[in-house]
Amino acid sequence: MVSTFASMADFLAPAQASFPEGMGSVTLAHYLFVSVAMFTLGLIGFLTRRNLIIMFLCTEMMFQAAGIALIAFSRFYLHHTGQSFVIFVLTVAAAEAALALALVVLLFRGRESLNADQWHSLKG
Amino acid sequence: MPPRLSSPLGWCVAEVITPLILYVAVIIGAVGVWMALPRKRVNPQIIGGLVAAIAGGLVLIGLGIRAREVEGGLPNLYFYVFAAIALGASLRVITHQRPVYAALYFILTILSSAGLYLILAAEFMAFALIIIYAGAILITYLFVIMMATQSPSEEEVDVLAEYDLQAREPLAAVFAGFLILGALSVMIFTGASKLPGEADIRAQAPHPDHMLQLLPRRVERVLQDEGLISGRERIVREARGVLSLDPEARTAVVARTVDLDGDPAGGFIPGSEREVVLPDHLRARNVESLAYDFLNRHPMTIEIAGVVLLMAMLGAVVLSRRQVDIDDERKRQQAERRLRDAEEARL
Amino acid sequence: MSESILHVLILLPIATAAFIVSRPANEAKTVALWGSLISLVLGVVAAFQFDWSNAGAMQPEVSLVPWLPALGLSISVGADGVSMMLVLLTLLLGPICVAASFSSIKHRVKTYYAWLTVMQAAMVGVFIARDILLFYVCFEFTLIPMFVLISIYGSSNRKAAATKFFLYTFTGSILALAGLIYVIWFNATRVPVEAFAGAGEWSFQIDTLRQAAVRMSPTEQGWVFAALLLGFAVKVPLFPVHTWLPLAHTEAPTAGSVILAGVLLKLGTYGLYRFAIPFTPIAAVDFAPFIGVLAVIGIVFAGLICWVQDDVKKLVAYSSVSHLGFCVLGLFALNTMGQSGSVMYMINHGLSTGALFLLIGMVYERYHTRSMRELGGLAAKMPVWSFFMVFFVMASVGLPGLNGFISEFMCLMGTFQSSDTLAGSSIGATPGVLGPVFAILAGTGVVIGAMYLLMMTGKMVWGPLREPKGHDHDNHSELPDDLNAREIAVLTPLAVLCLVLGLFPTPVLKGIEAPVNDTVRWVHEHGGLRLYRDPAPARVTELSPAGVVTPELAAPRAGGER
Amino acid sequence: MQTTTPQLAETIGALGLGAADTGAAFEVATGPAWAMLIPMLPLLGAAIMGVCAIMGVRSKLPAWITVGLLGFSAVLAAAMYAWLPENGRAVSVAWEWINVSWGDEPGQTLKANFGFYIDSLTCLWMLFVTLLATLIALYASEYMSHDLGAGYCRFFAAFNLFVFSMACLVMGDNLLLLFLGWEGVGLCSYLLIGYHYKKHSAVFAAKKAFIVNRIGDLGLLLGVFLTFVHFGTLEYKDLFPMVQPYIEAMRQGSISDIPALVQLIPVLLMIGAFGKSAQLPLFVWLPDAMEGPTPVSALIHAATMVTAGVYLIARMYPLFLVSEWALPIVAWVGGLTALVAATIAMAQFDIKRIMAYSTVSQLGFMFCGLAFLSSVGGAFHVVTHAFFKATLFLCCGAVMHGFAGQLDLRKLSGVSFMKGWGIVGIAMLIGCLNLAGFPFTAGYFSKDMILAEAFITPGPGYQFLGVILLLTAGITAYYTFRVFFRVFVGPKHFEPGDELHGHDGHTDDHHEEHGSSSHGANSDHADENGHTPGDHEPLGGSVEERGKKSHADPEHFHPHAPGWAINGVLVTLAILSVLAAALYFFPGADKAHKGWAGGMISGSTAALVVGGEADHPTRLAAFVGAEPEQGTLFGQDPHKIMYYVSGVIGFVGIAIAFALHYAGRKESERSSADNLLQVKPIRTAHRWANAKWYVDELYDFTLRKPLWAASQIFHLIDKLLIDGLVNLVGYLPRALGKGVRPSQSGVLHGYAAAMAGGLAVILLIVLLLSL
Repeated sequence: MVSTFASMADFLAPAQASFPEGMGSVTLAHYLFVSVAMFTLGLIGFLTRRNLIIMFLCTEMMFQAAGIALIAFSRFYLHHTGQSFVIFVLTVAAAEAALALALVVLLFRGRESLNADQWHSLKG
Repeated sequence: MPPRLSSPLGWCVAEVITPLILYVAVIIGAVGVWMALPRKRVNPQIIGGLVAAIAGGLVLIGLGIRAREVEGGLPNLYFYVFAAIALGASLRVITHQRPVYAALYFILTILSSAGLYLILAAEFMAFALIIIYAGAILITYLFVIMMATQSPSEEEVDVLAEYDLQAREPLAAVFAGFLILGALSVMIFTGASKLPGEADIRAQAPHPDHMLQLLPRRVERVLQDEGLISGRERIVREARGVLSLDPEARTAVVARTVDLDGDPAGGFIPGSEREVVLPDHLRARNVESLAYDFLNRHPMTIEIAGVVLLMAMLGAVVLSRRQVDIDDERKRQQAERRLRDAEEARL
Repeated sequence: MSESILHVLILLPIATAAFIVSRPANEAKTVALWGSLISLVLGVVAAFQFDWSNAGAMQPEVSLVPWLPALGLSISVGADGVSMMLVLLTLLLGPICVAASFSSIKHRVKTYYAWLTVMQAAMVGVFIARDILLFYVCFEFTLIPMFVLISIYGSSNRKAAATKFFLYTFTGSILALAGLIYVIWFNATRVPVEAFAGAGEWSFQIDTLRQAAVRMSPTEQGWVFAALLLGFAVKVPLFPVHTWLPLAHTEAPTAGSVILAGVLLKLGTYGLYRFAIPFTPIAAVDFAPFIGVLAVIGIVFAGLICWVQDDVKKLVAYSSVSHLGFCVLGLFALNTMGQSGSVMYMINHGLSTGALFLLIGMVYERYHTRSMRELGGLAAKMPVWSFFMVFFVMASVGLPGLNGFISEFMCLMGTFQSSDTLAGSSIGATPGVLGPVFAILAGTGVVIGAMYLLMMTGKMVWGPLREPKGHDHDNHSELPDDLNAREIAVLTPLAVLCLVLGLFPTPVLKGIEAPVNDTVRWVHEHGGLRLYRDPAPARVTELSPAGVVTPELAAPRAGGER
Repeated sequence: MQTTTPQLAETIGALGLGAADTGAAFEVATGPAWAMLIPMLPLLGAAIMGVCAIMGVRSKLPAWITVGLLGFSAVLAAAMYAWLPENGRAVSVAWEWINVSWGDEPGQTLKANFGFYIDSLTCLWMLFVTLLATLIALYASEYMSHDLGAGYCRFFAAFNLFVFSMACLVMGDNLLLLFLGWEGVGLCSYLLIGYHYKKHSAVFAAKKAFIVNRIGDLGLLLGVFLTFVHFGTLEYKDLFPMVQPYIEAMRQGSISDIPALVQLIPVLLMIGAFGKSAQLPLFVWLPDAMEGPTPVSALIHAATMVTAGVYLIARMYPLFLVSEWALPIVAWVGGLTALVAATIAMAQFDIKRIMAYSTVSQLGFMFCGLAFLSSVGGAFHVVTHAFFKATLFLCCGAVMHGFAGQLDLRKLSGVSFMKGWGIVGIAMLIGCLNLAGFPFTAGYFSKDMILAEAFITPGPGYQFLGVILLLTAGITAYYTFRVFFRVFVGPKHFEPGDELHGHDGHTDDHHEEHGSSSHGANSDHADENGHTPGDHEPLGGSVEERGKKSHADPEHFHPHAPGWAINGVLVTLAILSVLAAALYFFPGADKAHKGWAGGMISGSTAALVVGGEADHPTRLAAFVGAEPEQGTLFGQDPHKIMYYVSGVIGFVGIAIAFALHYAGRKESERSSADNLLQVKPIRTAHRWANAKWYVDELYDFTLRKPLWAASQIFHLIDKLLIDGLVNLVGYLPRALGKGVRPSQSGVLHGYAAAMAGGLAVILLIVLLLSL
């Protein structure tokens, strides 16, 4: 079972054993670009959408963008810290999601609406 | 990987085309996304989406040309597939008017990112992402969206909450966003050449298979399966339990253990060492090196992560403890009253 | 004089305050009175124990209660002639203030007397502190009781007055603290250990710091002096920073005003005398003309403002600004005559202006107005009050035979004779930086003083009887028309002291003269003034960062050594 | 002016000035202990008065105690004079007053004891001060009888305090004690002028007197400072020996090597003298001081206090001589004051004010006497003037007391012929004769000594000054007898003053404004309740207006003649004024000293220079040798000539007064002088003189109003500028806070947008930098 799994991985990407000459054409810049693009979309989403949950979704997207960049660096620098760091990114994202959603539920129960503009009682 | 500019023609192509393409792509992308954002008026969302996709494609092709120019060889197809899906889905997340669909598109983004992870040979993380992220976090999102989306009364079935229809100050947001994108991507471009070259990476990075020295049981089991070592033979342990195994030459020193049932702790019979060549498929897998790095370098961070999660859990429990059991009718009145107050306040 | 009696002098009022709080409200009055009387008696006992022949030296010789040895913090107390006099003044005003506020304070009696007594401790602490720590703590602590007294027991817009008073003086004293800390730091780091006892380490002792501060370069001394001056000038109210005083006085209750005028203003001048001048003599000499000008402006400016005042308490408040202008002028004359005159001034001003505030308070209790327009000609109705008013007005105008004249004469004389040009030709002059011009201008203050104080007496005491409209004849407050026995008992000691100090000032003068002579000698040696017409000792040469300066002292005159 | 100084120096040299026996002259014996009693007794008296006031004594006890104590101190003064002859100078120290020292060098100790310096000058002054004080106290015991009780005690307490201060001033052995006495008498004059404190004008006059005196005292104080700074001591016994070298330098005629500081000292002391003795610049307070009860005017503002200035100059005479400018200034100020005061006195109608101005004028004479190097003349005039001026004042007081406060000479006539007023009339006549300088009266002799010197002492413009003084003597004679002829002789007529119903209390609240000459204008400090200086028409207004105002019915009012006390005092004073003339002839120790006063002066510091004025001819001889034409007057001995000249002038003055005010005068209201007023120039001159040459208004306009405006401005500056700045510092943080507050809008998107914008900017900056 393990070997079939290994072969699928090889199919998808030549095992790490050999340096990624094969995929030479896709450079680190590509991944970084994807990550930045996703981050920007997340940011725009956060800024434009009024719905609280979608806003939190966009933050999750930003987390995800960071994850891609981390993995890309880990891969191109042959250093696994990037990947382990993604785990921490995930934990933070999970924690944030849990809290944010609890908050959203609370807010929703208070105002029966998810519109972010309704809550500005923290005005200075 | 840093492009090696072999021919002058290559140089001018790389210099002239790609930055230009990049800027054009960024602008087109901005316009596309702006059109794609949800609006009350007839919204050319789809066209926007297409335009954004084109822009994304342009950039990726530009990257490809640049890479090819430098590297030669067909770009790895799968990267582009996954990248396109990821960006497209994430675009839909922010442009879709119905929150549920936004969440679903986000799951698609996560899946495509997992694909990218796989290309980057981070299998464990890819699947972890799918399991934790898509599986757990986004499902909770869906729960909350379902719960929080006002149940439409009978007559208007698919009325959308007013706040979902209209994007908020789209122009400013898009401008700021793509300004950041433009800046970052230019940085990537110019900076990429400054990253350490392949030779430096190779010099620093340990041999990919050095992990094998630390996995005694797995290596010995594979050797036994291949029949290369007899029952009592074990790989000789050097200091602190490191196996005497040479990843470069892919050989290992094996010796017979004193202990009858093969426990290496009891020591080895001197003189019984012999060289064994490792089979080709015996490689350090990603999970093992990741686990080693994860547990060995960041023990403290794990603890903190644990605490963070505990806090989050506690927070969530506390926040959602107050069960205000008021019936829907009064809830709606409450909401209306608050809406009216909000209106007056704003005026 | 043993160290323990000084400790008791600080702790007793605090104990009394605690006792007041514990007792029921109606007993607060008597407890406070007895507490302050006992501390007065103790003060007198201490005065007798004090060795007046050697008044110059701090007594007791060594007094060190280590508190935080690591930081060099210790509580050390000691008093020389000047501090002893000011302590006696404070302790005298204590019972007087308590007795004076029997009839005026009706609500929240316990807090009032508790705070009043605690302030007593703080003020005594300031005068007998021998280390910067105790000095600064007490110096700051006096603000809180005063703030409480004004903000709770004051008249109409007391809140504004109290806050302004507190913030203004507080910011000032922060600057002073900065200056002092710089000196402490300088002593700890820049002065080599073998220079003198206590050099080179973190010590807060005033004597050690004095010797260290003198080694600072003239620019450093300039900055430290500026900081100390600003800090203490706010408290003195020197001219430009005086605007808090009239406000605080008009709003403070009678006893508050008496304490404020009697003792709190003296903290500033005492600070200048004890810290600003000895610590940075070169800067003191350089700044003296500037401060002289400020003092003279203060005298004339505040005097003329008094003349156009309608509110009698504001008038007396501005007169304090004008009077303390003399005091500062005397201090910066940098000669024995001037400085002992200014110390005498601190005592005399405390007595006469304190009495004036008491008198105004007594009228306020009866007529509830301070405006000279509504009220006047009280001689007909209140002859005893009028006698005291005329007596104390004459004391503060500086009529010879009463105490005001002695100090005013000595300050002006000190200013007149302190000029290098004169010192060259005339034997009576001393080296210094002020001179006849300052004395003449300040002298006009004497005439202006007569003008506004007689204007006030002319309106309040003489002339036909004018009573405020609302005042019905059977005056509702239980106080009799003229002064009752308690009020007379409060005023008589002050009156007797004014007369005695006016006719027999020698014991006090001799007590003050020894410490003042030492300070003046110290300033002249280190400040570059030619002392007693010797060849000018070279100015303390520039302190090279590493090295220490050995000030070439001209051998003090053989005869001059006392 | 420069030319005269060598002459001045040479004259001093010629007079054999400067004590040849420098050493012996200054050693000071220790005085008798009882000498201290002279000032201490009045102080004790003041204390007793205080006790009486507390005990509420309503009898005349305070008066008798005062008379007793002052009488005893007068006896002691006489004993002191008797004790004096054999050892010249003595100091007796009561206790150590101020002692500040900062070294053992000569100039490094300021010592001022409560010590008493006894020499002939002190005795001269103390004799007439204590004597007059006792007599006037006796007089006051009756005069003040109508407000027994608190007022009485207060009056006599101040009275005693005054005598104590005067004693300290005169007997003090150092300048500081002199200054104590100086301000002490100022205080007592403040208390006594303001005795009728219910009257605004009295309170206002008291304040004015004190403040004008204070200005003078400031000059004196600065003089004291300069003396100490230069000489290093304030005590006479050390001070005068140190002045001797300068006198020697003066004798050698080398003015230049006397340091300027020393020459400045007398100028400063002079300011104090002018303030106290009401000379020209600072004389405005004396006429207003008449608000006080008459005994006060008599004692303080006629006889004793005002002579303090003369005493100061006499005591500090050595200093005055060494200064090139001091004596000429004194001469000219004295002369001008005499003239101005005399002209004003001519035009007044209130007899007490006339006497006040005459005092100012006579003081001018005394100052001239001192300035003309005849301190003997000055001192003798002080003594004689004290007695006859006291008599005149007390007579006016008796008239005022008897006629219910009536002082207007147009309302009274023929008083001495009324029953019981004979003694007052005779005393008044004797006083007037003395004042006018009628031949062979005391005033005549003392004034002559001064006038004669005017013409023979070299000094800047002294001759012209002599002429001015002669003119003033004539005017003095005129106005003195104008009073006598208008009030005391002529047809009997009287109208009650406005204090008619005042008998039940010296002043009661609704005492209507006297409206007399107290114009309310004043030199420095107008009273705040608006005495507009516009009231110029002659006081009192017409008869009808007066009649209407006085409520009492004029018919059945009958003046009550003075009692035994007043008459007794008047008789004694009249006799003393006559006897004073004898003093001129009373042979002193030796004939050379020009009578008793000369003897007294020659023994004191004042004479240290004038000594050797042996007999008249030798001095003249000395002169003849030097500058023959300038030394004589019309070729003969100046004194002999002056006898005749001043006698003639006296007669002329009296004759004019007689012609204008007595001959053919039917009723008290009009006199032949009034028809003179029709002539335009005389009328305007009369109006100006009556209004005191508008000096009060001048001071008010030039000093008081600008000072008041400046104070208001200062008050504003203090309130707005300085306080404003402080409040501004308080306001700044709040304003800043208000500005920043809107940025916290509470809307989530706002914050997100801000973050995004910030990120974009940072990235751009990094990008631009990295290019």
